[in-house]
Amino acid sequence: MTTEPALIVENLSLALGRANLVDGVGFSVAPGEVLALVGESGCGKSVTAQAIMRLLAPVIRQTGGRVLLAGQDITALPERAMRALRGQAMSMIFQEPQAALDPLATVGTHIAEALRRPLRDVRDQVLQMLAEVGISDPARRIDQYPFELSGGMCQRVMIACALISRPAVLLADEPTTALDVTIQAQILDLLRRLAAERRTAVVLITHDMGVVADIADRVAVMYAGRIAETGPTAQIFARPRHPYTSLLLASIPRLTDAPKSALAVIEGRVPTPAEFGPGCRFASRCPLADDTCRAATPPLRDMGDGRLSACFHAEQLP
Amino acid sequence: MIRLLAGRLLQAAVASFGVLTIVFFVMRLSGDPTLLLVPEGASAEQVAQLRAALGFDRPLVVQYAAYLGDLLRLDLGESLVQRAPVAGIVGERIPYTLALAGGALLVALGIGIPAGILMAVHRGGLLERALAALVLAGQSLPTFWSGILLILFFGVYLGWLPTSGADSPASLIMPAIALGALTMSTFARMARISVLDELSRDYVTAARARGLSVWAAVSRHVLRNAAIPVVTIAALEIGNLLAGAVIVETVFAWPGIGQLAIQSIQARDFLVVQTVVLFVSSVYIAMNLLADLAYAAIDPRIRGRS
Amino acid sequence: MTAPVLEVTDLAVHFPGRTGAPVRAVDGVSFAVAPGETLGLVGESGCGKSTVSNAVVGLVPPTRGSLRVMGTEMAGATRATKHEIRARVQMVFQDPVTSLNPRMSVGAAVGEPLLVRGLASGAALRARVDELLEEVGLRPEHAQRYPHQFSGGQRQRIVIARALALRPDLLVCDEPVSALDVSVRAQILNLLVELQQRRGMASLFVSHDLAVVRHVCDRVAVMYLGRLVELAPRDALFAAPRHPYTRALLAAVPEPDPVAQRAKPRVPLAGEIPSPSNPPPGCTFHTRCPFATERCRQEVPSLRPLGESMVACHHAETLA
Amino acid sequence: ALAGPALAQATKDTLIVDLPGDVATMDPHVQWDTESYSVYRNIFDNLVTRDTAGKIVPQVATAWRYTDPTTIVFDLRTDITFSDGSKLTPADVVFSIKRITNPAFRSPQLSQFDQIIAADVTGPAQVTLRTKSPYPVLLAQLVKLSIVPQAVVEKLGDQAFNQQVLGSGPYVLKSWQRGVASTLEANPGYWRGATPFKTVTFRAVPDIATRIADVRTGRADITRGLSPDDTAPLKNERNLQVLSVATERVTHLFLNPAIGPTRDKRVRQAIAHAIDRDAIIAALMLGFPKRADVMLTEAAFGWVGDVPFWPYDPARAKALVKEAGAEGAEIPFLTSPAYDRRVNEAVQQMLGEVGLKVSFVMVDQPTFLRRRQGTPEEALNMAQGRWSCACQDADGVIFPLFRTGSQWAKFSNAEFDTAVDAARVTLDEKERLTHYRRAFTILRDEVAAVPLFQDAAIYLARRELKWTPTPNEAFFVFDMKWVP
Amino acid sequence: MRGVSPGMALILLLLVAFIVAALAAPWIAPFDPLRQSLLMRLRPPGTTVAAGMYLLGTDDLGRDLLSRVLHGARASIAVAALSVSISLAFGTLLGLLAGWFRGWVAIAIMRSVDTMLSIPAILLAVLTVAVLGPSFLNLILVLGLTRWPRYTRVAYAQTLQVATLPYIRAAEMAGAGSARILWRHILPNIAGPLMVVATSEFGLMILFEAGLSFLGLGIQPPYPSWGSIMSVGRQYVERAWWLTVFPGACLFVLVLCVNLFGDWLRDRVDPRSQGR
Ligand SMILES: Nc1ncnc2c1ncn2[C@@H]1O[C@H](COP(=O)(O)OP(=O)(O)OP(=O)(O)O)[C@@H](O)[C@H]1O
Ligand SMILES: Nc1ncnc2c1ncn2[C@@H]1O[C@H](COP(=O)(O)OP(=O)(O)OP(=O)(O)O)[C@@H](O)[C@H]1O
Ligand SMILES: [Mg+2]
Ligand SMILES: [Mg+2]
Repeated sequence: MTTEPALIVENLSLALGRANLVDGVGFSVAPGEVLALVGESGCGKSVTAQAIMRLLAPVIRQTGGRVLLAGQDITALPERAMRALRGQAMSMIFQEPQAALDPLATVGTHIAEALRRPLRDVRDQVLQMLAEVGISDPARRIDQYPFELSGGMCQRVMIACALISRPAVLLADEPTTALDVTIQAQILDLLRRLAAERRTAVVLITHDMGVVADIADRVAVMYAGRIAETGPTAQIFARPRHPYTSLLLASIPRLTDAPKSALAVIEGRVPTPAEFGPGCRFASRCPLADDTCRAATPPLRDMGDGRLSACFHAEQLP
Repeated sequence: MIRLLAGRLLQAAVASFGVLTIVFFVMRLSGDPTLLLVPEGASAEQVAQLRAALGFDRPLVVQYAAYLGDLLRLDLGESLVQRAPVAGIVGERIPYTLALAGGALLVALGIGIPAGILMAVHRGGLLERALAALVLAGQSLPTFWSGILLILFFGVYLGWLPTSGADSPASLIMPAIALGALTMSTFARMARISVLDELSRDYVTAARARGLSVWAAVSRHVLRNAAIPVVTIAALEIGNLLAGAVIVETVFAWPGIGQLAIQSIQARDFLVVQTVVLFVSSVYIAMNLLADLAYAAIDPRIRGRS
Repeated sequence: MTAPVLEVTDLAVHFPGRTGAPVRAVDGVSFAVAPGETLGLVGESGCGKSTVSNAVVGLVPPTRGSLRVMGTEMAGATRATKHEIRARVQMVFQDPVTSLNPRMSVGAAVGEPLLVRGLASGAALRARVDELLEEVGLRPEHAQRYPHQFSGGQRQRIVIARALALRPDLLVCDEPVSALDVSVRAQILNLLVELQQRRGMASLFVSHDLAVVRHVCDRVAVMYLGRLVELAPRDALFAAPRHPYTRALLAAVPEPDPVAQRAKPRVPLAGEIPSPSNPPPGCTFHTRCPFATERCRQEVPSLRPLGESMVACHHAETLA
Repeated sequence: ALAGPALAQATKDTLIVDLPGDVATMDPHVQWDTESYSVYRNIFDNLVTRDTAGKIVPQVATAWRYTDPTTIVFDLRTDITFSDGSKLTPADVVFSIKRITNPAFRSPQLSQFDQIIAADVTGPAQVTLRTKSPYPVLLAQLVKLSIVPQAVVEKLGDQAFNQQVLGSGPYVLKSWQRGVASTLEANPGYWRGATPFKTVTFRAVPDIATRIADVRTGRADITRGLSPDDTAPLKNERNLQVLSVATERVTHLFLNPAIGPTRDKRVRQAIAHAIDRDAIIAALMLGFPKRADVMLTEAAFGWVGDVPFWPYDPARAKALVKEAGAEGAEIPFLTSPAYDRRVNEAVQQMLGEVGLKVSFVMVDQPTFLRRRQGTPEEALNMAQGRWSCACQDADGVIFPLFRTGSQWAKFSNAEFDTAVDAARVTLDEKERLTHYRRAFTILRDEVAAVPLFQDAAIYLARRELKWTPTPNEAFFVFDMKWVP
Repeated sequence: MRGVSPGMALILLLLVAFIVAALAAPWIAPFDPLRQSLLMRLRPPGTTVAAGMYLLGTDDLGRDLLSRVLHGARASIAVAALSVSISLAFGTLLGLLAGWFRGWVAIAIMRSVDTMLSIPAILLAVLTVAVLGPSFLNLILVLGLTRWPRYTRVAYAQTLQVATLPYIRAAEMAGAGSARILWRHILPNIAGPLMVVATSEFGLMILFEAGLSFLGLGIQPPYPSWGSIMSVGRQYVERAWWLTVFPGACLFVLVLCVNLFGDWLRDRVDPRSQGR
């Protein structure tokens, strides 16, 4: 891809008190591209997204790195300028669509708010957007409240909110986790279509490798606040270059496996930020770990084929 | 909605009836007022004679039945002490009581709610602590003391405000502050908690992600959502503001029903006490009904359920 | 074959609805679970899976229909019988966080069924608790700890240990892994499969994840809006889904394999799931079904055998 | 809206009085609590009244004479009109008496007048009353009988009359806001002459601290109910004056000779010796009240100055307690918030020092009255009392308090009974006095009660108000003057 | 979450200090709090006599104020603690029963809650004191028996919520009876919010006792409580400021601490305010 990335995150570090929640995370997304950020619960996916939006909880500090939006460094932008970007140049959608909508405000109010105009001025535009995200009977839905809509519809409304100002970047934090598979398929289709048609750069946060396989162009796998491995989707699935990725893929039951066969297991559990040591954070659970892994942080290394891996033993993997 | 209201009214009737019954019997247990009504030297026969004339020699159940009978005929009876219809005696106090309760509520809401919101939005900051101290101070001084300090300071030393009575709007200021202070902290805490609660919800982050400032998110989304618990508390507190204002009314010579109730309890003027309690519990119930209506006005989810 | 452990016939559970119309959470469901067998129950959110499992363990009273556990009819059974039967059927819940009393030590939680039923106490109880903990892969010293000191996967193990304490004949698992992290899921699934095999215990396994159901179940029942739409042996179901809904469901599950996933036929379902308090007439699926005809809009299809499967679709033959 | 001191200059039209409570009834034949009394007596005239010295003097009646010991004839003034212009006639007087003595009217004051068995108009300006038996206190009681206009009462009915009373007194009721204030206006044609203030407002202000603040800021001109301690910080205020008068009340300690340790006369005597009344008066009461030796004040008929009470002598008290074997005896003390807590506590300490343990049983006033008049067990061993019959006669005090068979009496002494009975049925003042001296001596010797002091009524007023308060706690605005 | 901020530590320290002072009053008070000296009435703080110094001055019967304030802490804290305990126990029990059994039990209990709540607490207290008389025990009973509805409401709402949780259903399946479920499973898990109510009620009860003292119905003389010292001292606000200022300050600080403690507790126990 030759176009300039819409979003670049460089070396982002976040801390809660003395604990490093996120440590040197970096990635970039091109317009029209879908980047999946995967990782287990608590690995720092959401805080990364919040840091990009500069909506971190006050207790969490950004301790390093920068965020470039269309080449512009927004890390030190004043809050007022930042507000002008949010919802305009970059938008965000959330995991629980019902919870992310104000229960006391109508669908139309929400969407108009993203345009910063009263609903009556922009009603037509909103109706059009609702139709675009696949809501049937928009004229009726526009004045309904979130409780009158199903989860899938709420998520469409969130997407409408996020996309009505045609942002260059969309951050989607587990947008389908709370939805049923059939609805999830609809929403993923919608995202895919919108990314392609509008050239929106999408950062899709998920923990579902199936979703990644379905929609992502590239993947960044996170583990305990760090990037374990990044690369094009097909290659990551075909030949993981980090033991965590490969174990993760092996532990998922597939429709092609033998039923009741033993699944691969990642022993132990994710360390909490307080437990982070000096070495590789996966070392305690890694079958390949040795003393080097426990002593030093493996850097993200270029694996050649457009991939980066943070494992000393990347080459040992089959 | 109609069914809900009807149900609430029925429950209200039951609660009122309960209140009346409790108060009727507790009052009667405390002894009848005959001895208070005779001169100190009256003889036993004279006392017995008056007691019989007042009907206190009848069995309690008979008196209770008679009272309920009168009540059904909407007859609240005549005060033993004042020899005047109870409805009038209590009725004359009600405007004062409402004025005081209203003033106190104004103070409580006017200071408490903004303070609560500020405390929530500035959580952990210096402002929160300063406001918390102010708000809690309102709840940590006995009214009978803060009342006299207010009178001495604003009334006697500065001469700004009338020291007692209920004859001008200025008279209302000090009692409303003294009474409102207590409730103010309740509102501030409640507002703080519910705003905090709402602030932690996703829709606030979502609103900010759409480019709203914190205050815009608060004013456009949070406040309405946070209103419901506050409305509930307001409804609960009003009952206390009405007749719980005994001490404030006494200190500031405010002729409300709280004072009337206490004086009537002390004089064993049964019917007056019963009527005051009936009034307060009706208002309490009415307020709760209003709160239910307010929920519906605020919350489309409840409205939609009709 | 031996008598089924669980036999559900025409089970219906209706809840009083807010608007007056009852919520038909479950509406005429029949199935049986044979000893040692694992029956999977899949379907989308709100289709009544949890309600079925709650009815099976006696947590919600059925509105209609019969429930036989180990041959004993539950409807109209005496208190004592119910108390007895309840010991035979135990349950594992979805969320390991809320399944454990945060103020009760793990040992106390696991031992509670034994203690309150007077089956063990004192040292015997402690020994039994240790045994149970070991059986699910925890260490005896964990008994003194409290739930918050464990990770999600470990908590789910504790929940399973508690469910096993009474040596039930049937284990009902209501989405036992959907609240767990991907990497932990495998541990619990392996444990459940191992326990099934080791103990020969029957189970009813509720999930919305078809891959998981395929992994652990012998037969699968598919529910839609309170009704069974298909009931088939695992391989038959996955190889040849008979009901259009089953097909759509299989198509919608994203496979963790970009090549296969992107090659998959898409069976897009339009629209949203209707509300169980106001189900559509005829086949409840007709509002989203790409094959729906006039008949589907009027006539309720009954569950009928088709090959190895049971299916409730008027057009099952033509689709096959 | 501020009634600042500036307004109080020059001619003073309006007098504002802060009372602790509101008028209970305006109808003078119903309630007679101090508040109601303070207000309505300015609206009505009475048959007879008392001058500032306490002597019973004519008001509506010009003269009276006994025709026999149970019959008394009153000559009435003929120049009195009610404020509606109608004449006050003998029929109105008779009507007033019959009204208050009619049992169906249920007047709380009935027992003060129920000795009167007949009242008749016996001339154009004359009425005649007859009593059951010779009744020496009759005149003292009649001081409290207000004359109401028969025609008006009959026209309005009792309930309406209570709302819009009308009398022949110096003031006319202008408005009455229940629980708040009542306002009186001068009666222009008042027969005794011009009234000092055009308007008088009585406000209900329950809290004494607030009432004081009101007078200090000029919001009120006079108030009552101060305790001696309240007066201390006011000494230096140039605009204010403290007025006080010894009332007809004797604050005393009732001792119950019927039960418990106080059954023993030595214990009662020990109590009498143990209490340092002078210390209480000087230290606690700042010298306001006067010491009382008998259960009556100088303001009342029947008072004798030659029956001294037991002196303060703690050593003797201790010895007596020991003698009676009552060391450490528990003495339950019945009290209510109406009685001065500090006096009770001081007594408790003083008795503690001689080996008697006083424990308070606090109840509210109605319960206090019920128990005090109940069985000896209910009345407990001790209680404070501040008796007033408002008749200024020994008969109204020691008869109900100590005469066998009276509700209040737990004391029973045949000799005492004979004395007070005899004093009750003769009109001869000398003879009555002899009987009362005897009675007081018995009370003292038997220690039926410990008289502490003669209560002081303390008023706070603006400096310009000239007024002499009276022992019967009457509040006649007519007797006041504003001298800037 | 274990961390306690320095501010909170100070508050906890003060609370402990109050309790210790109250418990140790008989030993640390310099004088007998009941011992009068009519000649030493209303002496300012620092007055020295042969027996020692009246550090905080004397009251209107010449009693040492410091000793009375210390002993008053006992009464005030005891009244609050005991009445809160009674209403907490009673109210919680009813709330648990209503929330667990629902149906007519809940209707009966919650209607009586409504009934009680619609009578202003102070009127009810005055009425009850009128019947029973204002002894220490009755005072506690009155406060305890008029304030329970607040706990019942909270316990009821919480029980309804907790009763739907899977671990309660698990206990049912284990065969546990209602009593065991209520006692072992529900009560410990609704204790947090109840404690929050209890702390705010604790402060209120201290004030309530003071208010009743003002009406002459509080702790009875000669025994001191802060409220009774203050309601007496109120008469001397200008002449002997120390009579109200010292107990008032104690009361203020204690109630403030208790309330701050309650707010802190609320922020800790309320699962909603714990970051997710
Ligand atoms: N507001 C906050 N206060 C304190 N800690 C927080 C806060 N938000 C996040 N954290 C911590 O930061 C870490 C990363 O959290 P984050 O929400 O980014 O995880 P995630 O990868 O999005 O997980 P999930 O899949 O569960 O959403 C976690 O350890 C979490 O506990
Ligand atoms: N106690 C209840 N009262 C009223 N309605 C209920 C109750 N429990 C469940 N329902 C309704 O019954 C229907 C079926 O619910 P159920 O929980 O069985 O679905 P489910 O298939 O388990 O869904 P999920 O996958 O979300 O767990 C839903 O519409 C639900 O709202
Ligand atoms: Mg997240
Ligand atoms: Mg479920």
